[in-house]
Amino acid sequence: MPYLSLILGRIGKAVIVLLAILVFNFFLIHAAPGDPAAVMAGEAGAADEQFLEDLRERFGLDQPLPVQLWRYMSGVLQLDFGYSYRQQMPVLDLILDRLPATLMLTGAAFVISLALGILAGTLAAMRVKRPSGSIIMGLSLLFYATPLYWVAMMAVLIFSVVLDWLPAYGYATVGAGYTGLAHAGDVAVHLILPALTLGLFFMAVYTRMTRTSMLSVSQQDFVKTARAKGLAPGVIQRRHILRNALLPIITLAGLQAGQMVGGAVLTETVFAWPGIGRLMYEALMQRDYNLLLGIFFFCALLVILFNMLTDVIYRLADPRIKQSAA
Amino acid sequence: MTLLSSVPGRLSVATLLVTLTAPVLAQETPQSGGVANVAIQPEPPGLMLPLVQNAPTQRVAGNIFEGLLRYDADLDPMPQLAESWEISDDGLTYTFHLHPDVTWHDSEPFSAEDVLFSVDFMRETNPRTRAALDHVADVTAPDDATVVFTLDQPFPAFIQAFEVGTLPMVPKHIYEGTDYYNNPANRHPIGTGPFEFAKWDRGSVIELDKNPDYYEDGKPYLDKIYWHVIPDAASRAAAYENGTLDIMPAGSVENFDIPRLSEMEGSCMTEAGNEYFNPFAMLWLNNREGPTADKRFRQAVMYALDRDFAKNVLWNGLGQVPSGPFTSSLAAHDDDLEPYPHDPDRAEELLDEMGYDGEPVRLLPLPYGETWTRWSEAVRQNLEDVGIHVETESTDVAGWNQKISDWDYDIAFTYLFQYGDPSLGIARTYVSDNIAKGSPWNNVEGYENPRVDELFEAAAVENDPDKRQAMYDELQQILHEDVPLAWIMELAQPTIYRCNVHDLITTGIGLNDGFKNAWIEQ
Amino acid sequence: MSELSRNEGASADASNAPLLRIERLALSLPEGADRLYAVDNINYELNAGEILCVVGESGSGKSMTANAVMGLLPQGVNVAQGRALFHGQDVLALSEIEHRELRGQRIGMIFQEPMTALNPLMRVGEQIAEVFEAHGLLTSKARRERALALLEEVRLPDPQAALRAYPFELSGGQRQRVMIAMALALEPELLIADEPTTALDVTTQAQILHLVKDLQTRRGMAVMFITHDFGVVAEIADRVCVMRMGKIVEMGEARDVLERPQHDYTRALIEAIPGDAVPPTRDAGDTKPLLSVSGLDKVYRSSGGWFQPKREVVALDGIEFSLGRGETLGIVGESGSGKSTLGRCIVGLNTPDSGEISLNGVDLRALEGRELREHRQRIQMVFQDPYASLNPRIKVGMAIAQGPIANGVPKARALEQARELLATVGLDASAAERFPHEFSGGQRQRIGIARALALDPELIVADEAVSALDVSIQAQVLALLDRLKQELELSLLFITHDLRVAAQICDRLIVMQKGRIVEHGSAREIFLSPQHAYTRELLEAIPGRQDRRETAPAAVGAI
Amino acid sequence: MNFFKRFAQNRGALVGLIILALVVLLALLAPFLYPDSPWRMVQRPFLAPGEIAGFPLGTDTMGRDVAAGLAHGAWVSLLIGLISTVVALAIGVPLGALAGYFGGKIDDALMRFTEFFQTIPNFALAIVLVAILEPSTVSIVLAIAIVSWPPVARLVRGEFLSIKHREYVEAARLVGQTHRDIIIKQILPNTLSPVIVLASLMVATAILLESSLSFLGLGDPDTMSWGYMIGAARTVMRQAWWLSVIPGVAILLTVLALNLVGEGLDDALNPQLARAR
Repeated sequence: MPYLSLILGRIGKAVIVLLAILVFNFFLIHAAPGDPAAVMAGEAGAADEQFLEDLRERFGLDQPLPVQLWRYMSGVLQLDFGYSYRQQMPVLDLILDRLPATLMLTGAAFVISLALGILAGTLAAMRVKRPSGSIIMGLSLLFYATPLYWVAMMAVLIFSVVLDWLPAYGYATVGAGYTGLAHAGDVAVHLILPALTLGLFFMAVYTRMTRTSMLSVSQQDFVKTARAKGLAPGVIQRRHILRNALLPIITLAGLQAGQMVGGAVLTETVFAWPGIGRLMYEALMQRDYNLLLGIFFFCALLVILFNMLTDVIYRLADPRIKQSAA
Repeated sequence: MTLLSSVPGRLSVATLLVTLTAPVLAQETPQSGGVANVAIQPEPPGLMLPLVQNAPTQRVAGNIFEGLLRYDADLDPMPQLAESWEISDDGLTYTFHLHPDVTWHDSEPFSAEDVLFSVDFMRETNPRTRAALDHVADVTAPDDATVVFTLDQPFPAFIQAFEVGTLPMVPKHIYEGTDYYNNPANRHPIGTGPFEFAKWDRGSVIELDKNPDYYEDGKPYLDKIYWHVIPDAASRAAAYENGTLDIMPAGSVENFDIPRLSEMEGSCMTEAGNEYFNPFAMLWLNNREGPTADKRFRQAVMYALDRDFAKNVLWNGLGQVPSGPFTSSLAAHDDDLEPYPHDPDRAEELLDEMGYDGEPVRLLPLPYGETWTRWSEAVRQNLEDVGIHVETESTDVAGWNQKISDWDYDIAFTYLFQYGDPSLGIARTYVSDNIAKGSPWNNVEGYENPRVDELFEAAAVENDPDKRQAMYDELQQILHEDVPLAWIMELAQPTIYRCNVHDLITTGIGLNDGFKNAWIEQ
Repeated sequence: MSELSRNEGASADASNAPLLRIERLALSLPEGADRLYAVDNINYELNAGEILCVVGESGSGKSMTANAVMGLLPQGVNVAQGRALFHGQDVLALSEIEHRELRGQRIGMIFQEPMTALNPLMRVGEQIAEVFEAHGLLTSKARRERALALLEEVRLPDPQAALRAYPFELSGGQRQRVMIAMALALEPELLIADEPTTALDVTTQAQILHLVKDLQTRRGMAVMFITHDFGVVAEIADRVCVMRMGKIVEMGEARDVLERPQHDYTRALIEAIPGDAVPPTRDAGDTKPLLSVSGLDKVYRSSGGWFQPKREVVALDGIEFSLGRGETLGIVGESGSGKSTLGRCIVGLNTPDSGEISLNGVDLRALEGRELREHRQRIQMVFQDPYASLNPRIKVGMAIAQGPIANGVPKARALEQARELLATVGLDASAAERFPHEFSGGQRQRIGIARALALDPELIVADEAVSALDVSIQAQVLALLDRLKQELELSLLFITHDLRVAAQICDRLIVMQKGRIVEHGSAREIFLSPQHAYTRELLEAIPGRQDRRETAPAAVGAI
Repeated sequence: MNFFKRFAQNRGALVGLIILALVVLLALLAPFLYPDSPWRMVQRPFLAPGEIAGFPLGTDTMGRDVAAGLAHGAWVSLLIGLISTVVALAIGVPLGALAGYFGGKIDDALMRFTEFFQTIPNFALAIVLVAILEPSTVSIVLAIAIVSWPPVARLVRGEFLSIKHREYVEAARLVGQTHRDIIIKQILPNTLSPVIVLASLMVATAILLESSLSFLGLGDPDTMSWGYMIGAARTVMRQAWWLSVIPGVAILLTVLALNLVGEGLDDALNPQLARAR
C-alpha cells in the first residue's frame, strides 16, 4: 500500500515535470528566429507570400502563441504529439521509428561502459600506488579528456577505412537482406564502433568513480571487521567494499542513462546511426516544432523512467531505503 | 523553338566535357541488372515531389516522377512523357502529344486528364511553377493523348517549364478531391517514373525498385537504387572509399575531398548535369542602408574579394569566376564584360573616397556546410584586409531565411539557380516590383532602377534574338557598374562515381532527372 | 562467579607459557605525527583465561598493539622493533595468508562503533556465516545453524529474526552483541575488545560488559579489553596495563592498581572519574526561578513529502520544571530520552509543539522579532562536540566576538572582549589569532564556553559538554564551569548521559526517560535513595560502582 | 602552507599545473607572438608542420597559420571555460545555498526547478539554446552555464544540509547572527573546497562542450577556438591529419591538466581522502 502511493506520487510528480518541460520547450523553441515555413521555403529554392502563408496556416502558425500552446497541450494530453508537416508523418510514428535504434546504441554503450568501468575501477582501487593501477587511471583520464567526436572520427578512420574491420556507419548492411540471426549479427557488428565510442567517455567516468568510492569505503569500519574475520582480500573487495561502493554509482549511472539518450547526437551524426539524437538535431535545424517538442518530451520521459528505475534498483541494493520508505 | 541553342559559340566547359565523354560511353551496349548505391545528403523530408521541393527530394523522387520534357546539356527539350510537341509561330500555343501506354506505378493509365490536374495542383502548391506558368491563359485536353497550353503573350522561356521538378505529373485518381498534404499516398508516392518507391528506413536508407512496366523498352537497366543517408561528410567519403557507395552526387562530398576521391582507382568525376539549374553564388548587399547603400562601397567589395582564391582553394578549381550578373553558360551572357579584378588598393581608394568610417558591417554566411563557412571566413578576411570591419552573424537555415526575408543583414551569402533563361532565374533578383519582405528569393537587396525594370520586361517577351541580346547586353553593363550585389562564383556541381557506372548523366538536369539510362558494367 | 574465573586463569597461567607475549614492541608513526612511535618499547603478557584491560586516554597508543597483533595496522604505521608471540610464535613475522588463518579463527576482535562495524548491505546471519566461510568450515546450512546458536548465546531477544535482519534494523547494543557473536564464532583463544562499550548507553554498557565477562568465563578464553574508563576496569579486569603516550606507566593486578595506584598518572585517572563520591549537599538557593518550563510537548514527525507514511517519535511529553538563579540543574537520561530536545527547545534551536518557557517570568514563546532575540541571548549554549562546534575557517577571537558584533558592538571592542574572555576560561589571549584546529579538544571546549559567555548570558545550557573529552580533561572543564558559574552568577542547565558527571556538578537532577521526567530531586537524594526503578537501574549500571561499594564502604558510609 | 605542500605531493597535479600554466602562458602571449589575426590567409594551404620555416605547425585548409590559431584558440577556450563556469557557479551556488539552508518548501521548489533542468538532456539543451540565441561567445557561455549549474546547486545544497546542523552554525544562530551572515560567513566558506574541485572539472567540461558545439558548427564564427579548428579540419582528416590532431591534442592536454589539478585540489583540500590514495 505505501508502495502504491509512493509510485502514484512519483508518477504524479513526473507528469508535472513533463508538462512543465513541454511548456518551457514550447516557448524556447518558438523564441528561435525563423519558423518551419521559412525553412521549407528556403529549401524549396522558391517562395512567395502566398506559399509562406499557406504553409503557416497549414501548420497553425498563424495563430497566436497561447492558442498554439493550448492546441498542442490538449493534443499531448490525448497522446497526440501532432504532425510533422515537414516529414509528413505523425510525430509519434517518427519517434517510435527511431527510438529502438537509440535505445540499442545507448543501452549497449551503457552496459559496456558500466561493466568495463566498474571492472577497471575495481582493479585500479586494488592496485593503488602500483603501476598497473596508475596505467588504468591514466587511460581513463585520457578517455575522459578526449573529445567524443574526435574519438569517433579516429575510430572510423582506423577501424573502417584503414583496417576495414568494421562498418563505418549505419545500422545494418543496406540491401543485404539478412533476416533473423544473421540480421541481429549484422546489426551487432554495426553497433560495435558507435557503442564503444559513446561508452568510452562514460567508462572513464565510472572507472574513476568506482575507484574513489571503493577507496573511501575501504576506510570504513566494517571493512576492518571483515579483515578481522580472516576473509581473503578478494572476498573483502567484492562482497564488502564493491557492494557498498556501487551505491553512489547506481545513482550516477541512472542519471546518465537518461542523459545518454539525448546526448548521443554527436555519435549518431558521425556514425549515421538512425536514432533520436540525430532526429532532434535535424528537427531543430528545420524548426520542425512538433517533432522537436515530441523528442524533448520523450527524452525527458526516458530520463524520468531511468530515474525511477534507478530508485527501484537502489531500493533493491540498499535495504536501508526500503525501511525508511515503508 | 530552339532559340537558345541556335546561338552559337556559347558552350560552357561543362558542356564540352559531356560532348567529349558521351561518344565514348555510347559505344558500349547497356547491360541490365545491378544495384546502385547512392549517397543522399541531407535526408529528404518526404518524397512527394509535387509537394516537397527541396534538393534531396528532387534528387531521389526524380526517379519516381516524370515531367513532360527533359532537356539536354544545351537546354534543348527532349521527349519524356510528351512524345512530341509543337509551338505556334506567334509563340502563344504549345501543343504536347503524350506517350501512349504509360501507366502509373499502381497500374492506372496515365492520360491528358492527369496533366491538367497536375497543372492545377502545382499552381496551387508551388510558387516556382506558379511563376513559370504566369503567362498561361488556358490549358485544355482535346483528347486523352493531347494537351494544349495557350499563353496571353509570347514567352520564349516557357518551353523550359516542363522539367520534372517544375511540373511533375501528379496522379489525379489519387489526389483529386483530397487534402493534398495529408494524403496517405505522400508516404508511398506513386509516379510514372522508371523506379518505384519500395521502402524507407528513416535515417538510414531509401530503397527504389525497378519499374517492370516502364514504357520505354528495356529501361531502366538497374534493378534497385539504394539512397544512403549518412549525415557526416567524412563517413560518406569513407563509405565511398570502402566500396559501399557507388555514386556521390554534388554536395555529398566536401570540396577538399574531391581530388582524393576522384583520383581513386576506378573513380570518375563529371561536372555535367547542372546546366538547367545553373547555380550562381552571390553576396546580397543591402542597398537600402548602411555603408552597403553606397555604390562605391559595393564596388570596393568587388575589388576586395579574392575570387580566384575562393575558386582554387575552396572549390578546388571547379566552377568559374563570373564577370557580371549573367553566368557564362547562359546564352545571353555578354562576353565583353570584364570581371572586377582582385585589387585591394582600388578598394581602399573607393572606401576613402566615400569616407567609410569603419562602421561595422554584418556578414551572414550560408549555413550549407563546411565550404560555405570557410568561404565566409575568406570573404571576411578579404574585407578586413581593405579596412572593412566585419562581424559574422552565424545562424542556421531557419535564421538565415528569416533574416534575409526580413532584410535584416548587411552582406549575406546566397546562391540562386539562374535556369536557362534570364527571365526565369535572373530578373527576379533585380526588378523593383519583386521587392517584398517575406521571401529570400526575390529582390532582397532592394535595388531599384527603372531602366533595368524596363529592359527585363521587354527582353522576356521579345521574340527576336538579336534585339533581345542587345537589351541583355545593356542590362549587364548597368548592373556591372551598379553592383546591386556581389557575384562571386558560378558553382560547379561535380558528381563522383565508379567508372563502371555508365550513362549516369544524360541531360542538363543531371541526377535529378533519374537513373533511367544508367547501367553498370558487370 | 568472578572468583571461579580467576582461579581458572591462574591455573592456566601456571601450567603454560603466556598466550600472548609482547616483547620490546615499537610501532613507528608516519612522518609528521606528533611523536615518533605509537607504542615505544613495550612489554606485556596475556595469559589464557585472563582479562587484561589496557587503559589509556585518546592517543595513548592503547589500541595499536592489538591492531599489530591482528595485522590490521593502519597505513603508515609499521613495526619498528620487537615481537608479539602468540603461543610462542611471532605473529608480526607472519605472512598475510598465515595471518588471515589466525584472524577470526584463533583471535577474534570487536570494535568501538557498533553502528559502522557491520556491513550495512548484508544480513546479520550472512555476516556471521562468513566467518566460517573465511576459514572454509562447515556447510552453508551448518553455518546458518551455528550463527543462530551464536546469536542465542549472546542473548539477542529474537535470534531467528536477527539472523535475517540488516544491521540498521538493530539497536546499538544489539549490534555489539552481533559483533561479539561474530568474534566468538570460531571459539578463539584470544578476544580483543577495542572500546566495545564506549558508544553505548550506560545500561547497555553494563549488559555488554556482563556478557563479555560471562562468555569469557564459560569459554575460558583470554580477553584483551581496551578502554579509557577505569570504571570499566573495575568491573571486568583481572589485570591492568595503563598506557600513556605510547609507554606503559603501570601494570598489575586490577585490584592492586585500583586501590593502590603507584604512578601519578594512574592515580590522576582514577581520581578523575567523577562520582567517586556521592554528591555533597549544596545550598539549593531557593530563590525565585530564572527559568520555568511547563507543559512542554514535542513530537517528531517524519514528513518525507506526500508519499512517505508519517512516523511519530515523542521527544517531550509534558515537561515541567524550574531552575533557580545561580542553580545548576542536571538533566540525565540515555539516548532517546529527549534530554537534548529539551535543551534545544529552551535555547530556541527547536520549537516545542506546545507549552511555556519563561525566562524571568516572560514567556519566550509569546515574543517575536527583536524582543525575542534580546531575551534569547540571555540563554546560551555549550555544545557537545569540540570539533564541530567551532567553524574551522574562523579565527577563535572572531568566533567569540561574532555574537556581540551581530548585536551592534563595534568590532574592535568585541575582539578586545574576546581576548579577555579567553583569559577568563584559562587560555592565552593570543589564542584569539589562531584557528580552531590548532587547539586540543579541551581547549576548544573552553573556547566554546568563552563564546557562550560573550553575550553576558544568565543561563547556560551545556549539552553533553564534556562527554567527548578524556576523563582528565573532563574534570578540568567541569571545574571551570563550576568556577564561572560562581563568579558570574550564572545558572546552568547541564545535560548529560553520565550520572557520574552529573553528580559532580549538579545541585538538582532531573531524570528523563522516553520524553518524560521520571524523577526529580536534589542530586544527593537521587544518588542515595533513588525512587524510580529506572533511576535505580541507571545507578546500578554505572561501571565500577558496585565494585567500589564493596571495596570502599567506608567512603559511602562517611557521607 | 600545508595546502601547497599536500598539493605538491601529488605528482599528477604538479604535471597538470605545469601544463595548465603553459596553456595560460600561450593564451596570454598570443597577441604578442601572433599580433595578426589568426584568420589571415598567409601561406599556401595544407602545409605540413615544419614544411616551411616560420610555420612550425603548418597551415590549414585556407593557408592560415595553425600555430597562430592554436595560440589564439587557447585564449578563447580558457576564457569560455572560465566564464561559463563562473556563471554556472553564480547560478548554482546561491540556489543550492538557499535550498539547503532554508529547506522545506523553498528547498522543494528550488530542487524541482533544478530537477527540471536535469531532466532535459544537457547536450541537447545546449544545442537548442545556442541555436536559438544564435552562435556567439555570449550565447555559448550562457548555454554552457545553463546546462552545467544543476550539479553545483545539488552539491552546495548537500553541503549546506550537512553543515547547517553543525554546532558552530547553531552557535551563530544563538548569538543572533542574521541568516545572511550565517550563510555567507559561516557555511559558505566551508563548502568551498568541494565547490572548487567541482569548478576545476567544470572548466574542463565546458572546454569540451564548447568544442563539441563548434564541431557541430555552432561556435562563434568570429573567434578562433580549438573546437572550431577540429570541426573545420574534420573533412580533411585524410589529407591533413595534423589539422585535427593538433587542436585535438591541445584540448586533450588542457582538459587532462584541469582534471589532474582538480584531483590534486581534492587531495589537498580533503586530506582524509588523500591518504587513501
